[in-house]
Amino acid sequence: MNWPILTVLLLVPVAGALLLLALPGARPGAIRAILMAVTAVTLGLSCVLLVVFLAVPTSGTAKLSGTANGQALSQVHSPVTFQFQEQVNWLHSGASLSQVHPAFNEGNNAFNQAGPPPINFSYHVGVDGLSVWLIALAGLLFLVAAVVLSRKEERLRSFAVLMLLSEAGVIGVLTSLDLVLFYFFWEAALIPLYFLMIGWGDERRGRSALKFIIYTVAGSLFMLLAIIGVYFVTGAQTGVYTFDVPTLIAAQSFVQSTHATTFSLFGHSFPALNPQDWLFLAFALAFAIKVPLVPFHGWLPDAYASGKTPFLVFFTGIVSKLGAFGFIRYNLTLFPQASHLFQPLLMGLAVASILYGALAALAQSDIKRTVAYASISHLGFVVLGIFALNIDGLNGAIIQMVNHGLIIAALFICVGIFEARFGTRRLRDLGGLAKAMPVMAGIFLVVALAGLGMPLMNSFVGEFLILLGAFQVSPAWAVVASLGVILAAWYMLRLYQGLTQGPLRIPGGGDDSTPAAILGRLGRVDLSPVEIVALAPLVGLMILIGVYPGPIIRYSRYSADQYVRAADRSTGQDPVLSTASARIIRPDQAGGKSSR
Amino acid sequence: MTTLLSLPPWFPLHFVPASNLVGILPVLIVGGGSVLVLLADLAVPRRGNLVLPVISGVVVLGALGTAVGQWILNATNPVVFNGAFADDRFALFADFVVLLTALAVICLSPGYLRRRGMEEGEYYILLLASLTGMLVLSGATNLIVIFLGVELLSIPLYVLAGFARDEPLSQEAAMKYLLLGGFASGFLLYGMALIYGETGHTGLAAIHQQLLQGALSHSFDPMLLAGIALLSVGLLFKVSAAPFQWWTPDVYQGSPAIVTTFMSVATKVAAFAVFLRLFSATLAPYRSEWEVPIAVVAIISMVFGNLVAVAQTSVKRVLAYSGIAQAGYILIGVAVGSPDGTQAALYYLAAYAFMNTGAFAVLTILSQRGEDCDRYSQLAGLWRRQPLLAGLMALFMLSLAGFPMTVGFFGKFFLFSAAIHDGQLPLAIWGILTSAVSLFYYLRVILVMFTAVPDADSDTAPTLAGLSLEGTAVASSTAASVGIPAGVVVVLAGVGTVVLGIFPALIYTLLQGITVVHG
Amino acid sequence: MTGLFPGFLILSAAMFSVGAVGVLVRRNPLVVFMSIELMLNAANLALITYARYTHTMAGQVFALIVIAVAASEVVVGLALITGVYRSGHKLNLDELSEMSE
Amino acid sequence: MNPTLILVLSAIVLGLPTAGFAVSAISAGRLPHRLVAWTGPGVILGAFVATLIIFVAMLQQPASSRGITVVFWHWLNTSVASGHGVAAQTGFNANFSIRIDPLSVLMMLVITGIGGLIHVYSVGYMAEDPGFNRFFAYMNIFITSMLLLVMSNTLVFLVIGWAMVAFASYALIAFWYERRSAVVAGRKAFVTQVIGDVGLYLGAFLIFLNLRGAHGQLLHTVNMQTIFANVGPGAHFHDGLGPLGGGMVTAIGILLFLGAAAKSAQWPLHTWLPDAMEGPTPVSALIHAATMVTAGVYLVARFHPIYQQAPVAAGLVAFIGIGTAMMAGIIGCTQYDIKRVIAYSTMSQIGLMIFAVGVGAYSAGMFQFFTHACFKALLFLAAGNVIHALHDDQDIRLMGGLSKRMKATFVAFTVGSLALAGIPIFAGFFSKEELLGSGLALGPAVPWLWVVGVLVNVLTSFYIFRVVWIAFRGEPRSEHAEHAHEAPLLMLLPVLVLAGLATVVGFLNVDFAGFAPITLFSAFLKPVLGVPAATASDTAGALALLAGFLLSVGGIVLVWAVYGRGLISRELVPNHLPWLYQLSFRKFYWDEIYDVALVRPTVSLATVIRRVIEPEVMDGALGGIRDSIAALADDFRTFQTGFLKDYATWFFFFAVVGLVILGLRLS
Repeated sequence: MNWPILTVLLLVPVAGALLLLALPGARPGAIRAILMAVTAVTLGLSCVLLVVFLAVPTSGTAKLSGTANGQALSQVHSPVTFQFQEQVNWLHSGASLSQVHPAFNEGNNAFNQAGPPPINFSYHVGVDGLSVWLIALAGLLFLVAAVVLSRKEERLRSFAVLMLLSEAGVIGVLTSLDLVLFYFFWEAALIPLYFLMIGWGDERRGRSALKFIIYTVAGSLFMLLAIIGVYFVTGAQTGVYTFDVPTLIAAQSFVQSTHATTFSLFGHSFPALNPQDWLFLAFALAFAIKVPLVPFHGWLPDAYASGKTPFLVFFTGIVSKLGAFGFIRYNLTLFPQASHLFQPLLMGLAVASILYGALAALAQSDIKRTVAYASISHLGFVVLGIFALNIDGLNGAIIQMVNHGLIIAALFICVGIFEARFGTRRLRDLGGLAKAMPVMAGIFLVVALAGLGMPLMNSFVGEFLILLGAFQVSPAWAVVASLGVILAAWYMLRLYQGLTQGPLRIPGGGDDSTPAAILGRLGRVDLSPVEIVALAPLVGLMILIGVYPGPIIRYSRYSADQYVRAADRSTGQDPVLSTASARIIRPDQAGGKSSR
Repeated sequence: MTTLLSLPPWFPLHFVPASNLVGILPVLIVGGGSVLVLLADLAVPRRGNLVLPVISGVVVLGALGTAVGQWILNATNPVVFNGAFADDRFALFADFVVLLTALAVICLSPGYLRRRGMEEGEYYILLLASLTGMLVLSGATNLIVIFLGVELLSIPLYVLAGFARDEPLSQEAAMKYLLLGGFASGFLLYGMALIYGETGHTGLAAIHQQLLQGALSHSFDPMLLAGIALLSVGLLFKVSAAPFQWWTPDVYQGSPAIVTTFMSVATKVAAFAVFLRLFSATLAPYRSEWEVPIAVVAIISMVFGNLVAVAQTSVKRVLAYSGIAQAGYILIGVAVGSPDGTQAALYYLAAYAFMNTGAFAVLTILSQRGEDCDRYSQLAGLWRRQPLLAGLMALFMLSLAGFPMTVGFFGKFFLFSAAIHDGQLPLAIWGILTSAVSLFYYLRVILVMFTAVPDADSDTAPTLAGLSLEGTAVASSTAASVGIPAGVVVVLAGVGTVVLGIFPALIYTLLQGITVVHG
Repeated sequence: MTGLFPGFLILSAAMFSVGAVGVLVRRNPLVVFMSIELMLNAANLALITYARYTHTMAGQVFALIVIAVAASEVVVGLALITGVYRSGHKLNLDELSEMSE
Repeated sequence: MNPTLILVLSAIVLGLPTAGFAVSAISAGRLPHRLVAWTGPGVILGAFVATLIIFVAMLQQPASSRGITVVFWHWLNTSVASGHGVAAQTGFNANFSIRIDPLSVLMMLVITGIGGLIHVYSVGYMAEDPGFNRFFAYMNIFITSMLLLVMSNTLVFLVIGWAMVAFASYALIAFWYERRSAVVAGRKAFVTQVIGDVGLYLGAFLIFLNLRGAHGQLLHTVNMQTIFANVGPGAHFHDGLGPLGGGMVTAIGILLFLGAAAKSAQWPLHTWLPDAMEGPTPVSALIHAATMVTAGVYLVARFHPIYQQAPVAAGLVAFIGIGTAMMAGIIGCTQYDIKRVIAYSTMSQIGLMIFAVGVGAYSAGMFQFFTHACFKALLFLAAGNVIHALHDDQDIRLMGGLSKRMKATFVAFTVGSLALAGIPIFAGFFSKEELLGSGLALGPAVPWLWVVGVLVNVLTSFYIFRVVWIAFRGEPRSEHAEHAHEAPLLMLLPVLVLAGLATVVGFLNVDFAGFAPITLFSAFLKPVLGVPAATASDTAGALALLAGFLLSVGGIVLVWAVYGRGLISRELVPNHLPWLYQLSFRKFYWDEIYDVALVRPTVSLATVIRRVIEPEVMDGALGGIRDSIAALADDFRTFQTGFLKDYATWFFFFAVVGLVILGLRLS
């Protein structure tokens, strides 16, 4: 790949946005066409990326690059490898404001400070088996959102522009390999999202948007401190002052992280947290809010309930994955020991999210809120898989991120259609709609089944692997998490059946409430061709991935393995050698294939 | 150089070495420009023409050009007048910011003054006079010059604050500013007196040497410390850091918006310039003594400014409290005391100039006869009326809140980075906590613009002619044009906010070679 | 002279304090303004005292400049106060409190 | 056997019903009913034919080589190969592979054969229903799922089939979705099934993570053949061999049985089955007689290598089986809904099978499954004819006198009842005899478990002949019963075929002591299931035979005495043992118990979360922060009084404070 595909991928939506801005007189149809074309091109590019992506990294042992002061570091292998890397210097302060006054340099050590380490950050992008799928998912979901976006939407052009900017931001987050760049996109992506939230949606949207922003930014700001902290802590210990992610990951092998002191509480003695642990927690907070994990989920139900469907398609589908992505990309690799130290905490929060989300979904009367809480429950599984810290769990988490993106987008399209058709989100007001919209009922059934983890559909694969991974760490957590699967069946069926089954019921049923009369009044309310087109790829992929998840895993497994190894490092160990406890492969037993 | 600029023998200042005059060339140009405008004001008809602003603009541009020239020449010994004034890159950087702000204000002025019905020639004279004070202040390396600069800066501003003569609020603002400013000057001066008394010098370099000796022997002179404290109080007043910020909200609110624009940005930059010079260089030996108090003031400013801003109903007051909070952030850079802290503070000042000028510029554009744009309701539904203006205002709010893609982000990034590197984690933590709080009011402005329904009577607000995003339908007949210069100013501020937000190196590299001298 | 040195300084401090308290307690802007002038002059006194004490000229120069600056401040200040008075306000600072909180 | 042939044939077996479903689903019900009436049953019969070919091909092989595994595709593999400087890492790894052996072929034959008959029947039964296409779509996917379940060679696909069956059964039970009761019943069935699924895959996890090979290495496999090969005597399960002959294997056995219990409606996951009678009657026949509910039996039989290592788990299985059999029998005696009686009968019979496979009589259990599939489908379909004739009345109290109006159906139903009751020459007699004989020989805590099993016989014949008597004898007790007509030929034909089968299939395995043994059935399954560890002695066998037979007849006599002649008052039990009657009538209160113990607490918790925790705690936290920020802001802003004097005072105050602190520091 000789051309900078990732940069192009990043710039296409931006260019699309600028194009739209440059056409003030464009008609809604043209705007929508441009939007679809741009998102389609982005999707196409992400597919190209998938095609040329190497399932097995050519070099699993990319040498540590960068300007390491410690000589040992140049010998170290980076435990995580990235493809299609591009790196351009962004800000480089070779010499800084080194002297304030000659007196400072006159040997008066009392006031003389060592010059600050140069602050360097670069535009460094790359993908691995984790992000390549999420980029593809983003490409798909933005296209679907573009399809779902009605031509009659008010202020269509602004919506389209903001949408494309969101896409660029999301792709930026997924591709960036520099902490500053990452944070840059991470927060910048919030801006178009915020405007989409306040500009379109129900009457409570302003409050929802504020909540979302406050939550997210509050968490992110701590992460910003932690990013700076990583820079200095790593630098102080290894001499490598950098924001470059691969370099930092490699350098973590040499960061001392010992729990020298302990304190006791309730008769137990706990290790006192060292800087690594605090940094881990700061990152984790940002990601836990973004995912969100209970109890950091306060923004989610309102935000999901308020949003417009096209917005929700990508907001719920891909933006919520960024938190989980961050956990994998940053928490596991930059803070290996802390990852293990806090594994029980994170798994506990994940399980809490699974159960809490499921129970809350069970009690909602608002269909969008039901789906919103279901999303919390599903994402709990993802985090559970991540912090199983083994390849099964991590692969499960990766595939489940993709799955959840497909499912939640489709679910919101479905409930959005119900809301649009009947003007209500109250479950109680609706019922028996399979009679009026059989196609909708059928597709919604498939989506709901995928949502509840139906085998041979996509999310089963993820949940199975995640639970398997979690089971290896803690059977108890896995068993408790399994309750979430049971509850999922319950709340999903409650939603599905409440809407489509039972006696036909629509709001303001009028005097004559016989089904025939209602049907007559409703006229044609079943899915329109556009809606079918939007849902078809999602539904198709749900089934395809469930039946044959192999391809996704084929790309993700090496990366998952690398992340596990990165997290398994302990101080001073070469990441490559630190897998002594790895399970030994036996090719003859590897498959289920043995015929006679 | 010297021969080129050697003065004719009849020139009354021939005893002054020409190189000295070159060193203060921007000051001379602006000060002279002020006099020129004074004369021109007598010569041209009073109202409704652009002669005065054009002259002022040319003057400022000239000063800017001179400053750029000085930057490029990069004098090896950038000290003039026997160490009383420095034209080092530090001062020049501050000059750039101040001059650019002044230029923006001058561009915004004609339209604003016309709409508000106060087209008086004195305005430009006072503006340039105050600007002269700022330029003096940024390069001052002698206590006397500092005092001179402070007063030269302040006195015209007292008048400008009350420039809307028939508006009670403006009069009130002027009165408060005058009396409180004088009061603070007393402290400042007394502090200077004490410092002078204890060191026997008014030159910063000499004072520094004295402090150095005292610090090396670990004996801190109490009277000197008291002097430093009083001096700091006086300067903290000028930068509107809490708990010495009292004048800020009332004066910002009461003054005409255009004056507030100038006051909030340029004053703060100039005052911080001298603040940074004093603390990062002159007073560095006493760092152990002032580090904590400054940090405490920084925290109080961040907390007070951001908290109280939440409860405001006046947009100008919101920006005033925001200014208090921003002063707190910049003080982080001072409190850190390290070179990267200074660098970060300077970066933030530049960033602040862009975003705050932009924000106030939008308010001036929206101001109408009899009343500034100050209530939230006047911003309501701005997006539907003037998408571009609303978008830019939102951009400035986001930048003040520190979002990436805007210059405010890297400002905070560098500040927090300096704080963490220096081990001042609490400062950084207070910084982010209060940043989170600030979202409440910055986003409220955005929310009002983008969702609320506009007032019936606010449709008469002028539009950005020819710059409207959603076509020209919004340019109703009642709306007066704000004129091209004003539009260009806000757009440029917006562009600067974004471009510098994406390419921080544009400013950062400027800062890298900077040295701070004091005589 | 040396013997009187602390005395002048104490006088200066006392003047400063009287001026400051004047600002705090008086309501008439003119009186407040006079108090501020008193504070400045207290500083002047200190400057000149120190100049004598340290045998440097800077303090005396400083004091001269302060006098000049204070004069210009008075000009501007009185003009402003007059303006306020003309615009219908009584000369009572407590009435200038339309903006608050 | 030729692997390619088997691959193609099993692809056809699985593919035909899937295609039937897919066509119906994608066409969104727009196909003409006439077409679906052919394709719906056609694909199943096609699959049956393919299965028959497999069966024939298998019979041509020697008994020892009748098992074959074919791989469809690699499902997923998270393992990482070595190289690139890293060691290999084994992760989860599964293929979509199929096991064809006598056990699975038997299941496939029953599923496609009996299923095919039921499909044919459905064409008649559902002819008038507007959801005709949808019905056949669901039926087809059900068959696919069931086939997948029995054919899968990997644990994962077993789980997949397992859960797909649950879905299909849900869809069929809630087929008449406008009826609230059907919707609720469907949901109940589904959620119960998911509980079982969870048990199943937790068991799968344990196997995957702990099974060791011959050299003590962890195998990490979900390939069932590999598992069975390594789990036998002397197997190296993980070192956690606790008490009771291996805690790990016991846990696996129990977890797997959780799945089996959900599918087979065994206590404690049995409550869904009676409610599931909300579905159309062919659904009941398909799901609750012939296929789905027997999946649990299949599972235990299939996993017998594990249960053989886990006597505690196996004992638990047997115990629960017999207990459920007894309980369901008792409940069946007092129900009035014709389908519910048959449903409880199913539960009871399945309990017996579970008992059999629990004690190790796998072949006997499977034989009972086989005969039961025939006669229970027969009973359901015959009952379906009745219901159809009575315009969906299911209460036997509203029937009566049907024997005259629906002669063929009456005969068929009676044949089914006789088979069920275990009257000689009918299929149930042979299978039940063998089952009880094995139970007697193998049962761990013998006599009394066996005694209970035999006692179930009397209940069985009582409740089923009670239905025969009330529904078919006497005078019509309702308008509909008065005007009942025999079912159309399309519905009668499958019933009659099944009646024939119910009469003859018992002779496939005649194994009582002293008589000429015909062991076609058990010999066929022997390669998979092996031979029982013990057989009953001749005397014991004869005793069992006699006891079973006498008790069955006793039941019939009892019905005759109560309902026919009135020798015993019908009110005897209600009057004298009211608690027993209520217990039976209220189905042992399990629904109520679960409602109070599980459903309500969950719903209450959910409601608390929604009404209290979310608004008060979660939102409250943010709201609290926001409010305190606002309050602080309000407090702080009051400092800014607007009075210049105050400002100066504060300024002065803080300056002085600064100086004072400075002074304190220095002193």
